[in-house]
Amino acid sequence: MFEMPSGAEIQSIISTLKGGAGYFIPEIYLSVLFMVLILLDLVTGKKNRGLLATATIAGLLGSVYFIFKQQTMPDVQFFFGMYALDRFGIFFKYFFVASGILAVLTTMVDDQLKKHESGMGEYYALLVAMVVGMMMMASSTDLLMMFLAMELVSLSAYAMTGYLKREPRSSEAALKYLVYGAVSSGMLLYGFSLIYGMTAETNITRISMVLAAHGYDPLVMILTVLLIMAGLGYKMGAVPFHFWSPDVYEGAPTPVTAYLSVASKAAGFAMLMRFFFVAVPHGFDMYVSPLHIDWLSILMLVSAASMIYGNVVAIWQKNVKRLLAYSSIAHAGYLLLGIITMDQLGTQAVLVYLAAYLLMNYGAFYVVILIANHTGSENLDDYKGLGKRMPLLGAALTVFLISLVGLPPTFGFIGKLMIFSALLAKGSLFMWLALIGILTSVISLYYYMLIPLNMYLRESNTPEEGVITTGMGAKIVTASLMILTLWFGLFFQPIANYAKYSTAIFGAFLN
Amino acid sequence: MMHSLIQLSIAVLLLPLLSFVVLIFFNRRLPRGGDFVGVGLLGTTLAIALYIFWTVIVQHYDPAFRLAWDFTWLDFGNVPGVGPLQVKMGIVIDNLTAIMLAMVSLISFLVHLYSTGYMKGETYYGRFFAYLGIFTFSMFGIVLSDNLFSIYMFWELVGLSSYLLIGFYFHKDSAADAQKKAFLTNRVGDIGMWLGILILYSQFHTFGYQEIFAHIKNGDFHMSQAWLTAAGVLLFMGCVGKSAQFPLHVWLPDAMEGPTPVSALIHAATMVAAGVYFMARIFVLLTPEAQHVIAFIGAFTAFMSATIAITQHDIKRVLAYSTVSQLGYMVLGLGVGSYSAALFHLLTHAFFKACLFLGSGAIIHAMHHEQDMRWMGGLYKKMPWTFVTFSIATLALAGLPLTSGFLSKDAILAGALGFAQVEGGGIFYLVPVFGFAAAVMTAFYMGRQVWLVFFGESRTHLKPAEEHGHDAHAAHGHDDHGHHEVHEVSWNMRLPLVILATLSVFIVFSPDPLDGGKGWFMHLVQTPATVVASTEAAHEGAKLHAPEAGKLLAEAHTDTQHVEAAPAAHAEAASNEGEGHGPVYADPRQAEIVHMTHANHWNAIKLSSLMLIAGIGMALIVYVFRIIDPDKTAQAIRPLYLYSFNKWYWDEIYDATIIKGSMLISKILAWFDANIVDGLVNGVATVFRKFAFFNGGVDKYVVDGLVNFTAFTVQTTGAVFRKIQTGKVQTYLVMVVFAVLGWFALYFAHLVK
Amino acid sequence: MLTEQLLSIGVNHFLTISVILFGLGMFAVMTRKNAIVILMGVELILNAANINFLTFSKYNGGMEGVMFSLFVIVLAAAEAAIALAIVINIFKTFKTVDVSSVDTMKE
Amino acid sequence: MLSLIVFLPIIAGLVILAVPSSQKQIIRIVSLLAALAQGVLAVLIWRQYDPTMAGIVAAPGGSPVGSFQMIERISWISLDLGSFGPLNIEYFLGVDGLSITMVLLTALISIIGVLSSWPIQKQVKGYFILYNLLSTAMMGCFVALDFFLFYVFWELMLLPMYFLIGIWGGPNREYAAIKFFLYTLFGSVFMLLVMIGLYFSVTDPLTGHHTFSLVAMADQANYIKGAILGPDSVTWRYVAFIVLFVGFAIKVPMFPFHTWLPDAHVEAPTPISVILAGVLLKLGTYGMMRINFPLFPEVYQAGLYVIGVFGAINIIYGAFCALAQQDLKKMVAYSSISHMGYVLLGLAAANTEGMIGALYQMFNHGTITAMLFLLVGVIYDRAHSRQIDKFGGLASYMPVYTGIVIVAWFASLGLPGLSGFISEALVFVGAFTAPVTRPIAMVSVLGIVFGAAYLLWSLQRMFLGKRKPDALYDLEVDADGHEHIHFHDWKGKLDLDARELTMLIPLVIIVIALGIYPMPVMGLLTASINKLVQVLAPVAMSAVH
Repeated sequence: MFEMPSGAEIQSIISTLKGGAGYFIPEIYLSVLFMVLILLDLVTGKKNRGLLATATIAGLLGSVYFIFKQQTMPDVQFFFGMYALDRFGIFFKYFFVASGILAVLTTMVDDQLKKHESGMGEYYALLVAMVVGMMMMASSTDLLMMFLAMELVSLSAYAMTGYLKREPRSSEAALKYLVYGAVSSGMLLYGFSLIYGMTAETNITRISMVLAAHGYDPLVMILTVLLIMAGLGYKMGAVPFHFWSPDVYEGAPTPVTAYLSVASKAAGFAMLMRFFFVAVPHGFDMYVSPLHIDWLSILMLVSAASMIYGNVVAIWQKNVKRLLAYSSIAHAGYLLLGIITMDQLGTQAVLVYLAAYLLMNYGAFYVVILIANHTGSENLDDYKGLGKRMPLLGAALTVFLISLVGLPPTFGFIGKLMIFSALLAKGSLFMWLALIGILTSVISLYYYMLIPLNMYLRESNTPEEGVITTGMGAKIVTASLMILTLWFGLFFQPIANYAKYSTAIFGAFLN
Repeated sequence: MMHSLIQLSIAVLLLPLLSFVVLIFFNRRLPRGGDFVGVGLLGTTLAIALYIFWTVIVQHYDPAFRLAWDFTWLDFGNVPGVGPLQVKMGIVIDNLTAIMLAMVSLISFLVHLYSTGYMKGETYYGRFFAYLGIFTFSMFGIVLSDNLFSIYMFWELVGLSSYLLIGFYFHKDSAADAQKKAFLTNRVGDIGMWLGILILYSQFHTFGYQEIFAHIKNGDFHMSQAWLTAAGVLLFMGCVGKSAQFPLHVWLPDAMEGPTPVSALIHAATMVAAGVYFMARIFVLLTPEAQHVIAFIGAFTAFMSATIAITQHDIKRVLAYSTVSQLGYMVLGLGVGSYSAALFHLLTHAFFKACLFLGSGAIIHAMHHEQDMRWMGGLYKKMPWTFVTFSIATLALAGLPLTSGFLSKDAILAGALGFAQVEGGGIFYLVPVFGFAAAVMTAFYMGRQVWLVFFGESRTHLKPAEEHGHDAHAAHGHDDHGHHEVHEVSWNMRLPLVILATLSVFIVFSPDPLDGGKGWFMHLVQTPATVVASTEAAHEGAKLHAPEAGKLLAEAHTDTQHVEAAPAAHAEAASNEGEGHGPVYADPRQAEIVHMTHANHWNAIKLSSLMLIAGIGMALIVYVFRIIDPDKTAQAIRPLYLYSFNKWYWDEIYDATIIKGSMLISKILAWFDANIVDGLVNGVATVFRKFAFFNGGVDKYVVDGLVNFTAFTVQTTGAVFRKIQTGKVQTYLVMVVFAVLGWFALYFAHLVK
Repeated sequence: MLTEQLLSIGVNHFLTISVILFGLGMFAVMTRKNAIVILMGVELILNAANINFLTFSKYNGGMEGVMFSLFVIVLAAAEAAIALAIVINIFKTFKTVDVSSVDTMKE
Repeated sequence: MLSLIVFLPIIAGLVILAVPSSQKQIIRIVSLLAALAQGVLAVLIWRQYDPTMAGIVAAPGGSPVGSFQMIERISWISLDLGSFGPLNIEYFLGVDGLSITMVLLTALISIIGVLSSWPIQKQVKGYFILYNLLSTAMMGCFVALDFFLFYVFWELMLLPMYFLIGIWGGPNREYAAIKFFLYTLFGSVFMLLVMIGLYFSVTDPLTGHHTFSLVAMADQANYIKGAILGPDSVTWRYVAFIVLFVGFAIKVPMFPFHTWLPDAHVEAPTPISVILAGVLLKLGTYGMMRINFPLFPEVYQAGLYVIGVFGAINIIYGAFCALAQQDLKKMVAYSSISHMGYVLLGLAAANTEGMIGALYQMFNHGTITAMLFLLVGVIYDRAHSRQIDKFGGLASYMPVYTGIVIVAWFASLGLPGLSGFISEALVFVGAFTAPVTRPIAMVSVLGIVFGAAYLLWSLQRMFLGKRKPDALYDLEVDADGHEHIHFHDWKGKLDLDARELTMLIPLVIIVIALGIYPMPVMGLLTASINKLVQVLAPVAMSAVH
């Protein structure tokens, strides 16, 4: 019943692809980088760690150039409307490249991975693959593309999580991540299939048009929504789809944990925003009751649950990585607040918050790694008295944590400020959410401050070893991250403006 | 340009302060602890004060003399709703001020002089004079100030100096207790005074006497008359504290822990009189109701403390209670409206009571700090000077004719009688009754004292030894002289006695030994007309005498000598009155009282003389001829005796109620603070330890850290939630599925209905 | 006769089957202890989705569904590869493929 | 000028950062110099200040900065928020009567603080860096006129304080530190929400955009109808007021929220106690006067009685608690609670006398309580204990110390001639004059007695009488009958040494001078207070009688 396409059609298809490829250069470039890295690993023997790392960083930096060139291009959808080139996507491209670079930097200082004798080639390759996947997640406009991108990210993430083969916790994490991820993406896929069934479309713009035009059967719609939310929520690590994250974050190699907790979460949000803002038709009668049947109420509950759960449970953690894992759940909740407002300010706030989160979370993990290199553990008790032994790192970590709490004058505070501004700009409508956010951030202060508490206020039970020295490079990275966190805390204008600029594409879809 | 008198009075005010400043910093560096500085400066002060006295009293000799000067102290700018607002500080000099200045500076100087002998060899000799200096300064402040705010400030400062001086032997616990007690008791009074001031300020936005009186006269007082009465009574509370009236009299006897010169200066002559002086200053705004309260409290105090004084053994305590009783007289006098009489008594009492205290000080000094009269006796031979002066003062206190005390006390009693009649008798007769009863007892206990101290055989040997030794060392910084014979005191202690004794003779105040009214004092310090709107309509007495009052007023216009206008019934009495040209009282009640007072002049004299004779007679019978054995009597009426001896148990009562009470409250509140308010923390902590899943340290900080009950909930929820994270990936999946299905079910239900 | 029956097969039949498959897959994933069986469950889920796609593609016309299912099949293969690698690694370290016994990290 | 006085300490902190931590003396001197320079600047500002200009609020239609002085106003952040117009955050400093008083106080206290930090040996470098950070934050709070800026400084205070208590504090310091941190943060996070809410409810009349400028916010005309905190949304305005009030009340600290204070004080080292009681507590009441009340005058008017009642509770409750304390420092801490109650009472009076009293009380309490804590520190250094009952008779052996103690104690119990009296008196005058608070004032005067009670009692127990049998010092009598005492392991001078005197004497002089003639300070604030009363209390003005 399907007749073969004629030659002419094939010609046109090819030409379209060629045309589209022009807008696809960063992705292509990074895919090439991916292969180059594997080859590099093969040609150079085992003693290639430094080389690979530098190559990766160089490559990623290179990609910035191509992304920058895209800024001048017009917003287009290409590959038959499967993929879009727009400011929103570009913002996230920058974001993911940056996170990739930071991931490499963190990897370079991590002793755990150093001890890991087998080559690191695959590691860096996978890292780059993940960058590509996340870029695609951010800019896909078609269900199929979204699914593929998401799978690409997930698969590389599984591999990276389990990269420490000798480390039981790493393997366990990988297994849990895999099973959980596979099921979640299965649900997502099923949801997609239902949408496809309802609209006979896979392009999100057209989907929204069809849904708006013909309406839909609410029951099926609910099911679809829930299934898709399960898939996206898993990426974002939001309650109640977060269960994988604490274990995975704890088990995975710390650089990977950082990478997942920042980058893939961000990718999840990027995709959510695109899908939620574009594909879902919303009339403006959405603020009826939190229990009203729509995406918004689901997101509200998810966000509230994430903020409360993440912060409350984090109080209990004694392992710093796990603590940060739970806190990242809470942060997912805060980010969702920005999306809920469904307006430009909210979106802008989310982007700013993500940028802040990138800096402060990576900073925190970076210092945690450096400390772990010396203490060999991530347990709170082993942080006692470290403040005196590593003044710079201690100060930096404190700054990052304060920023995570959201106290001025740090970038984290700006993130929270903008999120809450977005909420209150809607009047008293979302006051309850704002209150939850505020109160939970007070709770978060408590567990975040446990770390400085141990570092400064308590004497280490082991005899004083004197100052711990870290490499100059590490010092520079930490210091620059700290300074950036503080700098953007005081002068956040450029980033906020750029975020605003990037949200412009939703103008039509947001009120 | 300030009037020269003002400048002089400022000098009078500041010189003692100078002496304080110099001595407090340099007393150790100066020779003789710098006492000459104190004495010298006070001498100068005295000279200036006397000059002021001379100019005002002798030269002007004008009842209406008044001189005022003030400056802006606080400037509140242009206050919304009020307009420009300042708080002014100022000085006022009138006859009363001049007299007080002279009196205070004189006694203060004498006490300085006396102390050079009495305090010789004390550890903190120099500091003592510094304290005297600051006291004198603040006392002058009270006398000179022209507004409520500044008088309140100096009031407190006087309290401070009294605090310091009572606690001069601060290493004695009794002294430390006494000084604290004095200060706190006074503070209680001051609260009332402060509230009274606030009532007036809240109406007029000023503190100045004249402004306030003017406002009240114009009827600017917008609250009810009751508030004005309240203001009067509250202001009177300040006097109750300072002048040791019932119920705040308890501190004064304990204050005798201070060195005797201090007792003479502060706790007999000047400071305690400040209360009366203050009441005099605000006399005109007292409503009749307020005056009743004052009169009764005064009368009761006079009576009560007299009863107590009868049975005391400590020579200074007897005097202390007699002081309280005499102050009671003054307050009574003010209460019954015989203003000038009260102030007259203030003056005379200052002299003879100071004389008595200094005399007792001389005795104590000579007896090596023996204060118990039971162990004295037969001193008249050994200390003739002291004996003579002491007995003169005693007679003055007892109110024997030819003494100053007679003049003033009699005037007050006359006033009391008049008051009782005007108010329509009944309950109001209690006031004079108390007064006369007190007079009897005064005569009695003073007689007793003189006899016990000066006559009979020396009973020193009867004293249980250990007690004696203890006292001597405790009371004395260090024992410079051993136990040699009792001897007359040196000149610098004798001179003050003589001066003060001479000042206790009638001639100083009035040519007529029987009528102070003829004296210069009563002429210069005349009862001012009240500014309170008359509320006589309700008044028994006023109804009674309304016609006279009216006539009196009518004719007062034609002829200022309202005395002639007085009804014939009182003509004879009236003609005896010295007031050729007294003031005219618009307020009928006041006019009545003044009038009846004069009417009762002779009755008062007769009665009080009777009382005096009775009292001294009793004393003779009991102690001289020993017809009645005091101890046996004491046994016979033991409960009464104990009641008096233990000062009506007021200390015990207060201790049991107020002090214990507030300590209890404070304990309770502190507990409440530590355990309830804060302690959702600790409470939670205890509850929580049962939930403690790990290292007690951390969970303590967890719990205490989160300082409120949410801590608990947060903790427990956290503890429950984290259990969800089982570590088994399949349970995770189950939960996700449940979540999805749950939501689906929820919405399904929502949808179908 | 067989053909009528075949012709009478409609969307609902396909969807029913896919739902059943999905449910079975979910059930397997949630209950089976053996990692391999769990992976099979995942495959069932994916294929349930595939059936949907193909069905809708057939009845809505248009090729997206077909493409979708093709890609899903490919991805399923890739996922299986990685999954097996991880499972083998688990077996090496834990000497078991019983998922429920792999729970060193919790709370 | 203001920027300089605010950021001098931070500069000093950076300098210290460069100094090797072994050079303790240099570090100390650097901070001292910074503090002194701050003091000089403060005096210069004081000299330049024109007390006739009121400040508080922009004159309607007048200049955007009102009659504030030494304005420094540059745009800091300016974002385009699309439909919400540009987000304008300004770096906006300025002083009026409210600020200048507190600026002087802060400068003074910081100098004292540095001096009293001299003996600290543990991690000197870190200590002084944090100290300087703290003093910048405090100063900034007092001069910031942009809510956002204020908030930044406000939160900036928490962390240094947390570490200063937590690292250099007493045995139970962790608890005290985290308690302080959580309490104050709990108070301030809500402030964030209110701040944002206000931002969306206020427009700057000149630019027509939303603004964080407190000067604009203080003018009710600038509020947008229908905005969340607009004039018509009564409920939310009440909520916002209460939230803000609680936030500031925690700092004050006001009755139910005060429990962090005793712990913090008892654990904190002496200089930090001085700073805490001397300046930080004032931030609470300052915030009320600068932000809470002018922005919500009608709510304030409605709440006068409640505020007054809380003030009275503070006064009496604090006094009672102090009466029961065994630890001298704890007693002083509770006395702070009691004295801040006077400030609240004065604020509740809503008339000039009360407000002047309140602000002046803030200043005086700053100086007096600083003395108290310094004196407590002196005895603690010597005896390593603050148990009131473990001394006795000190007056005989430490006359100078006792002398200054008596001055401080009496200043604290409000003796005329010392500055504390005037402010307390004015508070009562105001509270009694205002009909609303009259009954409250009549109750609160009890505080006068109980205040005297606990102070005199402690004075007696520690300094008067004889050495207690279990006293913490040894007493020996030499040949010629002179008694000498010495504390175990105290090498220094028994009585006050030079450093302690240099800290205390200036305070003594200030306390006495301002007690005799308060206008030098009071003159600064009358104009502003009158203006404030106008802004706040159209109702109260008619109700003076």
